[in-house]
Amino acid sequence: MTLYPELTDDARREMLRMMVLIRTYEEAILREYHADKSPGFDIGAGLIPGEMHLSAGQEPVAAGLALHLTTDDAMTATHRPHHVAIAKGVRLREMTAEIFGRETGLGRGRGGHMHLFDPETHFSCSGIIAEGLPPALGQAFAFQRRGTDRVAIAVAGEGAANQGAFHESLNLAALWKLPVVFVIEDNDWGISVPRAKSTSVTSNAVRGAAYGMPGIRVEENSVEGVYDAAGEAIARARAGEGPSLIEVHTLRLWGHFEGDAQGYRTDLEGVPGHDPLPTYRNALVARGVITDDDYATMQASAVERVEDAIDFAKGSPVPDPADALKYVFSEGAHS
Amino acid sequence: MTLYPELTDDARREMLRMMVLIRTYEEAILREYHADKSPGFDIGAGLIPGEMHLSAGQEPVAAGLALHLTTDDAMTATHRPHHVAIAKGVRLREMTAEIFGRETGLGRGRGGHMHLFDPETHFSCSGIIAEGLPPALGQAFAFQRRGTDRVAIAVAGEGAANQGAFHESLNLAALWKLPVVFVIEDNDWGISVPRAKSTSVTSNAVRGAAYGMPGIRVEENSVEGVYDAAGEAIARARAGEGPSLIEVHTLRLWGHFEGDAQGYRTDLEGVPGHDPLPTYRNALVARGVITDDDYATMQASAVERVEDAIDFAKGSPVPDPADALKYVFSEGAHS
Amino acid sequence: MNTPLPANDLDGQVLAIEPDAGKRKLSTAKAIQEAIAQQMRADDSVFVMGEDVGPYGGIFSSTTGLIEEFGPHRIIDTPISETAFIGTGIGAAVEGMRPIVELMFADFFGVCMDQIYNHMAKIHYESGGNVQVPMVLMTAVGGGYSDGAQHSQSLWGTFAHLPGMKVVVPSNPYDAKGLMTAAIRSNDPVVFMFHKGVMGLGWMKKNKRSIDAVPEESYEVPIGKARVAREGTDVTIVTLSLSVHHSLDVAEKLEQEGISVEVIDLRSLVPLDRDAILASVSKTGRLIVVDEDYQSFGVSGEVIASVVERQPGLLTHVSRVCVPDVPLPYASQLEYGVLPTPARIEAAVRDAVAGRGTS
Amino acid sequence: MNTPLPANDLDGQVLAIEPDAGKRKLSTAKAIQEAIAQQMRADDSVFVMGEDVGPYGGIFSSTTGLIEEFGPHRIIDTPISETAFIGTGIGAAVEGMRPIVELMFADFFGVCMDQIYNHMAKIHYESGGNVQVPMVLMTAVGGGYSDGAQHSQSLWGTFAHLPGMKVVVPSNPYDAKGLMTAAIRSNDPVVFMFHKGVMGLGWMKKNKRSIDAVPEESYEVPIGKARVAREGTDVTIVTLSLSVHHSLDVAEKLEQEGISVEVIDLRSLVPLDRDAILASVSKTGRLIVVDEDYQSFGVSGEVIASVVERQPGLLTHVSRVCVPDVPLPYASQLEYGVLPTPARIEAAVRDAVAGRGTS
Ligand SMILES: Cc1ncc(C[n+]2csc(CCOP(=O)(O)OP(=O)(O)O)c2C)c(N)n1
Ligand SMILES: Cc1ncc(C[n+]2csc(CCOP(=O)(O)OP(=O)(O)O)c2C)c(N)n1
Ligand SMILES: [Mg+2]
Ligand SMILES: [Mg+2]
Repeated sequence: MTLYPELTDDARREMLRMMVLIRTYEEAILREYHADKSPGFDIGAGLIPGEMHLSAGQEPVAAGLALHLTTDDAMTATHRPHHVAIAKGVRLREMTAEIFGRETGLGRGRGGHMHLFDPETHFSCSGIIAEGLPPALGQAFAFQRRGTDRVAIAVAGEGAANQGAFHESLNLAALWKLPVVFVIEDNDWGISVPRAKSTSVTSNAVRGAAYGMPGIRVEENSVEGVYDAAGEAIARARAGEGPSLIEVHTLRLWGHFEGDAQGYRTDLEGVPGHDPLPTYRNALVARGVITDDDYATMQASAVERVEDAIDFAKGSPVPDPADALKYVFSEGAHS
Repeated sequence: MTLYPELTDDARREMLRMMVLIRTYEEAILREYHADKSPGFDIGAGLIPGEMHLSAGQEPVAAGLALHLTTDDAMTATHRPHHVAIAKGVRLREMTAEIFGRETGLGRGRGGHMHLFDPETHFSCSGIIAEGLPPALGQAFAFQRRGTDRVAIAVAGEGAANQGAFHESLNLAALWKLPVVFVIEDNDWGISVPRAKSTSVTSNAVRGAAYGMPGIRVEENSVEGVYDAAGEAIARARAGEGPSLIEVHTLRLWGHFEGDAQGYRTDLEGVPGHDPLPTYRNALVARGVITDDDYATMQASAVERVEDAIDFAKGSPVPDPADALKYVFSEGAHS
Repeated sequence: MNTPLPANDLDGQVLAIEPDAGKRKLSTAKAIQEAIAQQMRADDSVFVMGEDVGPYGGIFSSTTGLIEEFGPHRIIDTPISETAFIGTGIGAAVEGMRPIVELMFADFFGVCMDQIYNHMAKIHYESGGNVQVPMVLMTAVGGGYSDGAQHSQSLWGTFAHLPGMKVVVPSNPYDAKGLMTAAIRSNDPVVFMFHKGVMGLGWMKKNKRSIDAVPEESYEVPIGKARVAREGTDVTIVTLSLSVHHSLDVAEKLEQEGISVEVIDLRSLVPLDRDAILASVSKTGRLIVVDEDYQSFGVSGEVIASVVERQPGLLTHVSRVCVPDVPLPYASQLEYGVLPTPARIEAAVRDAVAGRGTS
Repeated sequence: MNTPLPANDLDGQVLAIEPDAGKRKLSTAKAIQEAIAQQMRADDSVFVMGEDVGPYGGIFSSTTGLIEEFGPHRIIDTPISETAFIGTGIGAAVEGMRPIVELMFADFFGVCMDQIYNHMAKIHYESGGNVQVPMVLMTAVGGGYSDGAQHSQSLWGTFAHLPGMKVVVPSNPYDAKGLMTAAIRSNDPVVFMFHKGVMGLGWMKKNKRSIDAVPEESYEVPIGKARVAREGTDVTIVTLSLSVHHSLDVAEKLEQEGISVEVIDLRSLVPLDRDAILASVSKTGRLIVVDEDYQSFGVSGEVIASVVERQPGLLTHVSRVCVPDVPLPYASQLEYGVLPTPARIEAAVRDAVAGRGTS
């Protein structure tokens, strides 16, 4: 994998390509998720059952990080993990099979959409708010102790930044100079609660100072802003200079989870106009970095990869209920 | 109770009197605690069994707060609660009886030294680090909702400021403008761990900014510094302007708990020289605020009150084991 | 591009108040909302606090519509800071208010259990009865819709094991209203655990008993009294929450084969109505415990022990239909392989009457 | 003024290595330290992390002296941030290290349980076995020295109820070393719960078996196998941790009256050695469970249920000597009124052989 320290046009194309891939993926999951839940939405029904938190609108965060990371770096994410998982390089087929609850999935169907674990890319996530952060410290700790320059990225929402685990993690990481980068995705909402009703400051970036850690806020859902901030923070971490905090003002394009009618949402009207995907595409076209044809190619190749993954998942065997107790422990009998 | 907004000489004398009372109390508990634990220290033996965390050296924090508070204000404290309990006006006799595990104690002997609850003075404490803070928010919430100007003081050590509950509490208090004052007693140590090994910043006062809350550090264990800082913060809270954070650089004169040989402690040699009690006494004598005789009177009256409380405790009945299950619930049968 | 959202009623509104034979029927969710609203009208020290309890109305509709009547001052959305806001509930209760605090999923107890079990539950005892904590901690439990290992647990055994809090677990609208009313009025801390599958939500598979007749006036269902949900003579099923319905379904089915099943709905775990359990097995001699919590070190063991420590020779058959000691799997096939399904319950009853051991 | 500190040995040093009849004796604390040191020498991915584990040597001497040999890089003092540092252990374990993380008192689980039960314990399952978490969570339990309701709990039932972690509870130095060695080498998360009263600390009341013969070389005590601590024919006591010693004391005493008591030391709760329990009660027909955790919804119920669900008619007598469902009181008189004391155990055995029910 190429690392792009400078923001070249190649990097820009790569980021757009990543954003397109993610959006294509989320649209496909959206389609599959709802395909067989009617008439009358039944959350437990269909090929993809359960809660579904999609990340459309938050692609800039993922794409801006991706180019700075190698397979050996680690990432922990949240209940809304697809975009950053894709950016981290998690295999689409196995991830999709997990979301479909198949035996070929990352967790053999035991984990599900909020519990994607990929040892190959050191990716994991958790459905408990902010509790994905502490394990990232441990991965960073292992990297540090082994004298490598690997880093761990710990992603959380702005709602998570009011949770105790956030505070403890930032203090410990700063204290031990762990190679961690904390990335807060501020999409303005924690389910139905707007940031102003959850957070006593207007930007979590100011909270970095409470740990003696650089804190930076990337405005306007800017993928290039993320790229720059992440590049610097990751370089810092690799150089042994310790953790950083990056907050990105991003956008939750859809509901908190699928089925969310968003009656509480006051900003809904303006949302489509803020979609970062056409914005960035148009910017790159205008700057001559890509043509409309390039974009169409990106889309086509994304569709191909995504549909391949969906087909793989759908074609995979479902787990055998007789095996439900397998994998509680790695060794020894089930008690 | 008189409130002293201005720092008068009366207030100074009052504060010194409070410091003397607290020190006298802690010395008496120290004496009673060790009286019957030998030969060979047995933590569970004697009239006062269990862990014992004494607050000698931290009197300035308690005394500096006391004069700004009324009975109706609330306070939550930690495993090291005696000094602030006395400052809050908790009845010495019942508190002492609780420490001796007697039926006349604040908690009828069920609670103990880390679990002093006094509804009269709205005082409580908890042995779980930082977990005493959230209930203070609730008391402040009730005061706010009822349209009173009562405040809640939430006390914790500097070690506690790295705990998740600290962060959550400060955010929520700031968000809801609750009339709370957070007081961090920085005595440099969390058991055997020095602040530099637990806290990524040199002063927790800087953490106030992470919540949009004033943060101030009182240096040199100054009781007058505490008085000023607390006066301002409490006035702010009473005026509906929300919470504040005060960190006081204080001193743990003795071990973390009794029986602690403090082998880890690097600063031990300098400790006696930093005792705030002779320091403040000498200052007040030098400034002509008190005479040596005044001080002797303070001591004598403190001894009298304290020994009365100890006598009360020792003369009180021990709880009947047959009643051990009483008070699990206020109503209904024990399940 | 924007999402074509399916028609749905996340707030459960459409289910409410379907008159039937002159009797007003409510979903369990509506019954809970009604209990809360009535107590809030009667006592202005009652308030509700939690994540998404305001305009959203509670993720599982426990507070739908309350903010319209009572405003954001009494129906309070919180940050995602369970330790802080549960602690706030405790402090407010200590000062004489009557908070109802929602922990969105019981699965999240791990981020805030200290406030719950070391503070809410112990302050009364530690204070020698001098300080009361009249607080309700309301929380959603249960699986069956592929929400994975961190959002599908029942965990009532964990709460019931730790002293100082009452634990109620309603299975139907009538009990839910009466138990919530009793919980709010109680001077002790009460953990009120509702299974998502009994709420009567429009967007989740539901059973027919999740919408049922509920009186309009306030009433209490006493905390600590089990209910004989169905009388029978051959086998006793002791159970709670959603599993009550599965057990009743199985009992109805097997009645046609002449197998008579008694179903005991515990309704509360603390206090546990041991007399009711004993009375039933004294008739049947056969005991099956059906429990959606993990099998070992929990409710099922306690129910069984409660009988045999009093009458060791009484039981001729004992078995358990619980979640074996495994995290709740995501894939439906696996999840329904470990949940106490009607099929597993039926098999257990057949084994019981046939005198076969279950494995 | 400074404190005249009493002579004491908080670090337990003076107890170690008292040679006796050619056999080296260690306190349980020393045995644990030795197991950790040996595994740290053998495998440099092993490290220790926790509050006051460094120069202080662990509040209950679980790590005394380790920092001298291994340095602050591998024996790591942490801030008071249990969620963060237990999570750090998890992440390090995921990356192939073998952390031993100390939670100072099990009573503090409420501030960090999410990391423990939703992460440490579930990642292996959720990942379909693809990610291992070879971590030891070491923690102190138990009361008896008036440390009050937040520092005296045993709580092993709470941990054992939640799937995905092994739970070991040694009662003596030999087992402590062997179980700790097995725990460190295990590829699964293991919760290692030591009772303060079995550590052989110089500053706490201790029983004679807390210092005993321990081989110098590394060895494992397999996790999941109970031990017949004493053979007997009249009554079976199933117990664990400090209560093993009380039970043995009672058994020794009653032997002189011709009452023969078998004592089973469970050694681990997960896995639970149900076969060993059954084998013993198959002989005696009488079962007493002695447990310092809360009585209801915990270990005692599980042990009893494990027998009767397999052989309902086997037991002629069943009773429990546990902490009734009450927070641990501070005053000694009250605390010893609720702890499973030798006196209560003795009374229970007498009742059992006399065929009397206990109340
Ligand atoms: C400890 C905990 N509390 C509450 C929840 C329920 N919950 C799931 S997502 C969510 C909102 C999260 O908001 P944010 O962190 O901003 O992430 P976003 O959903 O916006 O990506 C909440 C409250 C949870 N999963 N864990
Ligand atoms: C959650 C929790 N973790 C650990 C402890 C053990 N403990 C008791 S006091 C203490 C040190 C506290 O340090 P600090 O907050 O600075 O208060 P101080 O003792 O210095 O007054 C620790 C770690 C505890 N009681 N609760
Ligand atoms: Mg958000
Ligand atoms: Mg300190």
